[in-house]
Amino acid sequence: MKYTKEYFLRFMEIFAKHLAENKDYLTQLDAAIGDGDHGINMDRGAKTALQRLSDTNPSTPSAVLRTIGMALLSSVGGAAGPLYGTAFMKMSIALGNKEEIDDKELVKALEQALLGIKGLGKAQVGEKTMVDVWEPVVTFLKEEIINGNKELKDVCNELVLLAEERMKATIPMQARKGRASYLGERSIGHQDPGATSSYLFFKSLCEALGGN
Amino acid sequence: MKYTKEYFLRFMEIFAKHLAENKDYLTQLDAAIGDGDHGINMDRGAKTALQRLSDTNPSTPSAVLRTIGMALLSSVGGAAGPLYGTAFMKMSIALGNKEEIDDKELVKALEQALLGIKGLGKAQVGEKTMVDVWEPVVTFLKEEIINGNKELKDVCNELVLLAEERMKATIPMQARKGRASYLGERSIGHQDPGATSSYLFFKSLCEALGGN
Amino acid sequence: MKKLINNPEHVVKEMLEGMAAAHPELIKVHFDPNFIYRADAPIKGKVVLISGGGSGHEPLHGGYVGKGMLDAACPGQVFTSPTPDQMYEAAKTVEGGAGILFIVKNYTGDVMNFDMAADLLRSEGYKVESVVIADDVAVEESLYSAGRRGVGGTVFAEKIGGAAAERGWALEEVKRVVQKVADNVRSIGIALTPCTVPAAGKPTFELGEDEFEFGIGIHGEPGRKRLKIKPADEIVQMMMDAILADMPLEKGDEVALLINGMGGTPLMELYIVNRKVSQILDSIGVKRYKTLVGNYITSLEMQGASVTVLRLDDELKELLEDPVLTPALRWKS
Amino acid sequence: MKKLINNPEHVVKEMLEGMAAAHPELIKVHFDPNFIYRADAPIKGKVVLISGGGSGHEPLHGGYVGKGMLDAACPGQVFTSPTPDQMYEAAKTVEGGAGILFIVKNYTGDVMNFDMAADLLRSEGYKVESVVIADDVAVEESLYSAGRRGVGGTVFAEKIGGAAAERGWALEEVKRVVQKVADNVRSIGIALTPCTVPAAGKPTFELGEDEFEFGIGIHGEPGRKRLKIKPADEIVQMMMDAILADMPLEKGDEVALLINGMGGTPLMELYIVNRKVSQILDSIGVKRYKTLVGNYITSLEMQGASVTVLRLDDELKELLEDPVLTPALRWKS
Ligand SMILES: Nc1ncnc2c1ncn2[C@@H]1O[C@H](COP(=O)(O)OP(=O)(O)O)[C@@H](O)[C@H]1O
Ligand SMILES: Nc1ncnc2c1ncn2[C@@H]1O[C@H](COP(=O)(O)OP(=O)(O)O)[C@@H](O)[C@H]1O
Ligand SMILES: [Mg+2]
Ligand SMILES: [Mg+2]
Ligand SMILES: [Mg+2]
Ligand SMILES: [Mg+2]
Repeated sequence: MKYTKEYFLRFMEIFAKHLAENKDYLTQLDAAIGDGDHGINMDRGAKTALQRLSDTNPSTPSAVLRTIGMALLSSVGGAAGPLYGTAFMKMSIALGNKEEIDDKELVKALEQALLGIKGLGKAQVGEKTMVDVWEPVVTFLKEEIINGNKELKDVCNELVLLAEERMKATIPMQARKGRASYLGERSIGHQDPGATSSYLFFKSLCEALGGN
Repeated sequence: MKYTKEYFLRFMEIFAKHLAENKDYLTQLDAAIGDGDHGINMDRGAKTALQRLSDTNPSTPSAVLRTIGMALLSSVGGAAGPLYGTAFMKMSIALGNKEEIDDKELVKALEQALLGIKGLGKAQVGEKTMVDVWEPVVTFLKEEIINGNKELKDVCNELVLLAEERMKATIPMQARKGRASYLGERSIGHQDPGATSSYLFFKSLCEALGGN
Repeated sequence: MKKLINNPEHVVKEMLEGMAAAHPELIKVHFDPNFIYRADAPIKGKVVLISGGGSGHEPLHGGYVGKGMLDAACPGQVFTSPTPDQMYEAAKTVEGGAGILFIVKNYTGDVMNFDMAADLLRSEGYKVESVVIADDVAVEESLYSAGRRGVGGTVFAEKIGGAAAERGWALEEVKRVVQKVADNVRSIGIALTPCTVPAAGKPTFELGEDEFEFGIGIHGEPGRKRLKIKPADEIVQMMMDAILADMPLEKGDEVALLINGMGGTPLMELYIVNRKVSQILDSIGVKRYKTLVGNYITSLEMQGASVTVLRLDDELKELLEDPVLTPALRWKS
Repeated sequence: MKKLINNPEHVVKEMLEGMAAAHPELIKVHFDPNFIYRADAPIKGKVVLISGGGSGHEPLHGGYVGKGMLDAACPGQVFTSPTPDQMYEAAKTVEGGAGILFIVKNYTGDVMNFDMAADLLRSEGYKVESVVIADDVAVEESLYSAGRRGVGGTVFAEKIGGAAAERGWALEEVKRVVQKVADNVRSIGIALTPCTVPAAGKPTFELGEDEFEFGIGIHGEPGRKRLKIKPADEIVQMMMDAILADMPLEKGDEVALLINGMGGTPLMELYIVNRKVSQILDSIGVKRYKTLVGNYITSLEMQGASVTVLRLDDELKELLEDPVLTPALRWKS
């Protein structure tokens, strides 16, 4: 399949819709082990991104992702702002100025995004952060799409299930990074908000494929 | 009947007991239309007075009342402190240094106390203050004891009923003096805390007569 | 009731001990009777300013003891007027031979207790004058009540009177200028929550989850009316309407503002209040000469705010600018 | 949620407007991106200090902009780190050619956002250094977490660093002395109530009527443990034990103290806390050189307090005493 700028615009609309619908839920998750702003921040960021996209009408996938990245960087704040902002910026850089992207290029861009997140936040899998969703999902996509020559649409059911499972797997973890780590053992038993918004991120990538 | 210093000591103990028992009640009344401290203040004052009496062991009725007055003045604060303090000081002055006081002298002392309260607070009957109990009660005592030659013990039932009735009569009044006056019409429908402690004052005067 | 205290009966004493420990270079504390006084008192030939009132309004008054403001402050029990012996002993400790000015907030108990202290001191030959501060426009028909309450205007009265005394003015002059403040200052307060007097253990009044109290005093006494909560700008408009109805200001007038928190309100909200107050004054051409924003006269942990407007002339402006060095207010020193 | 606000989404902007209206002689405010900066900026040849963090901690940081303290402060949304464009624009507005020092509270988001801003500025040729403040001893196993949080120690870092910069010290020297503060300061906080972020509309956590939270941060995040409420003296003893276990003090050591209210606690209670803190330090022969008591770094309307102890040497004492003139801290000017 080919991914055009329209795909990424659709993705951002769907991601924004999920963030808006889950604003309170994400905020509640963050209130339990953080400072209760993750949903508010992500929702504000997504709305800013949509606004900037409609104001500036970028012409390539890379330009769309750059616009989103800059919008998130300058409007989300907190830990999630630079992390998601960097993720989109890295994807933008990875895509160069192509009009159309193929599945392998898309996965490589996501891999760069993951590296950006890990470079900035220094988190490893198991530390109860968004990395706990991103890393296994990107590994899965590399396996299936780059090595296995499948397309994203072929693996979407599995991908969303995997993201959800990894998101839930953060519940028994003790946080080692971010605000939740201050709680020590009291962070155990709660789902990580950033892992949850990351699940929504990957779900949106898939939903943007169809009319869905 | 003759009133010795023991009578006044007994009176203060009974008054203190009533104030302690009604501390919360008086405070609640004051919270409704004032600042919620009348019971606390009077209870603290009465305890201070008892302490000073036992420390200094004054030898005459006048000295007992002076000790009480000074204790109230320096420990009650608020509006009630100077008003009750002045009342006891004026009684003390009125009694000179007699060892024994008769009924008429007692009533004259109470009349001086009332004048002291009115001189300091400038309140008239009907303004929802302690004067609404003090003035009718003192008028009644003058009538019965000074003009009618009765003794306090003969009129105690009536006196306590009268004090209670005048206390309750403050409920429909609109306050014109003290903190409650700030409420304007909202002070209507609440019983005045100072009138209530004044009722306890006169009740204690009577109860100090018997073993009661 | 949850409070960072030990024993409700010892809060005032322990607070005073904590104050003495924090500011030894500025103030000293005397116990039994309780008063806070300037570390450098008595100052020969200086008129002394003494104020006082119930505790629970901190930093008022103890926080305003120091150079260029009060010479002594007499804290009563929480929300309870101090007793005459406090003012009497404080005056004797700090007075410097040039007379004593009492600054009294207009509450029945305060006025009576200060009056008794003044009588005592006068009977011993001291020159004592009083100015009563009654700036709360929430109290409407003041002819039929104990009169307006003294609230935020007290801070300006103490600052400006303190400056005059520090300059060496005579008692009559210090009194005149404090009276001028009293005549030209208006305040009004609102509350979103009540507060709890430690010894009482329960809130002073009840307020619904969607209500606020308009025209609150500083003792947890309810106010003028209870209303459904509104946006800050609408509440501030009501407050300024009440003040301006009572003391109309004209284009070109200059004012000092005190945007005061009642103790439990974040500074963020006070600045949001100041934004609207400033807009209203700007729109009628009144010049904001100086603005204080913060907790200056409080009601324990009450959430709410008051606005105080002082109309200035050149004399008041100069005295307001004079150096002040106290625990809670300091500039130019 | 009852607050004196208009729209939860506009609280930061409206607060900034209110600040600008209150203190025009000291600060200016830039919007989009938001930052507060010294009215007299840029100052040629002076190292500039920039800090920032989530809003809701007022007066931190905006209240500390002015002579002898910060050159600019970048307020994020409530309890949310500011974004890199804020620090970037603020730095370009105030820098005077002698370099830029970022003072960053140690939170993942703050550190990442300041780092991104520093990278951007460095790529344009500016000299940028950062000191991270991580003074909260409540965070125990800091090797397995994001590290200690930056809390009350930040106030001292900004004051002392600001004095060094005002004296004309070079960037390396200013950084050195701020790092010295960071190394010698410890804090711990407790909360009696949570607070409510306006945009969230409900409390950040729940606390029983008879509980307090020990080791609270400043973002409404829960602390080390939840305990049954105790007398203030016992709570303060626990707090001081935690600080002294981490930074043992010896007889003859001198310290500066910050007895800080979380926003909703009456000054009376803070002084009661200071009483016990002072008693504990006195009992081990530690000299209290300077004590600040009040709301310096808050969590909206949270009830609670934090204690910060800074171990001093002669250099820190001198810089601490230097004049400072900001909306929320001023002396000798
Ligand atoms: N160092 C890190 N690396 C990766 N993700 C992180 C890191 N720190 C925090 N996060 C993620 O950020 C989320 C919190 O985001 P948010 O609430 O917006 O920021 P803040 O903690 O500053 O309020 C966490 O749930 C976690 O998934
Ligand atoms: N001017 C006055 N004259 C007589 N009694 C008064 C006057 N003002 C107040 N009082 C009495 O004092 C009572 C309140 O006492 P208290 O609560 O101790 O003082 P405060 O109002 O200073 O808190 C009122 O209920 C009223 O009876
Ligand atoms: Mg968060
Ligand atoms: Mg009362
Ligand atoms: Mg009272
Ligand atoms: Mg946050």
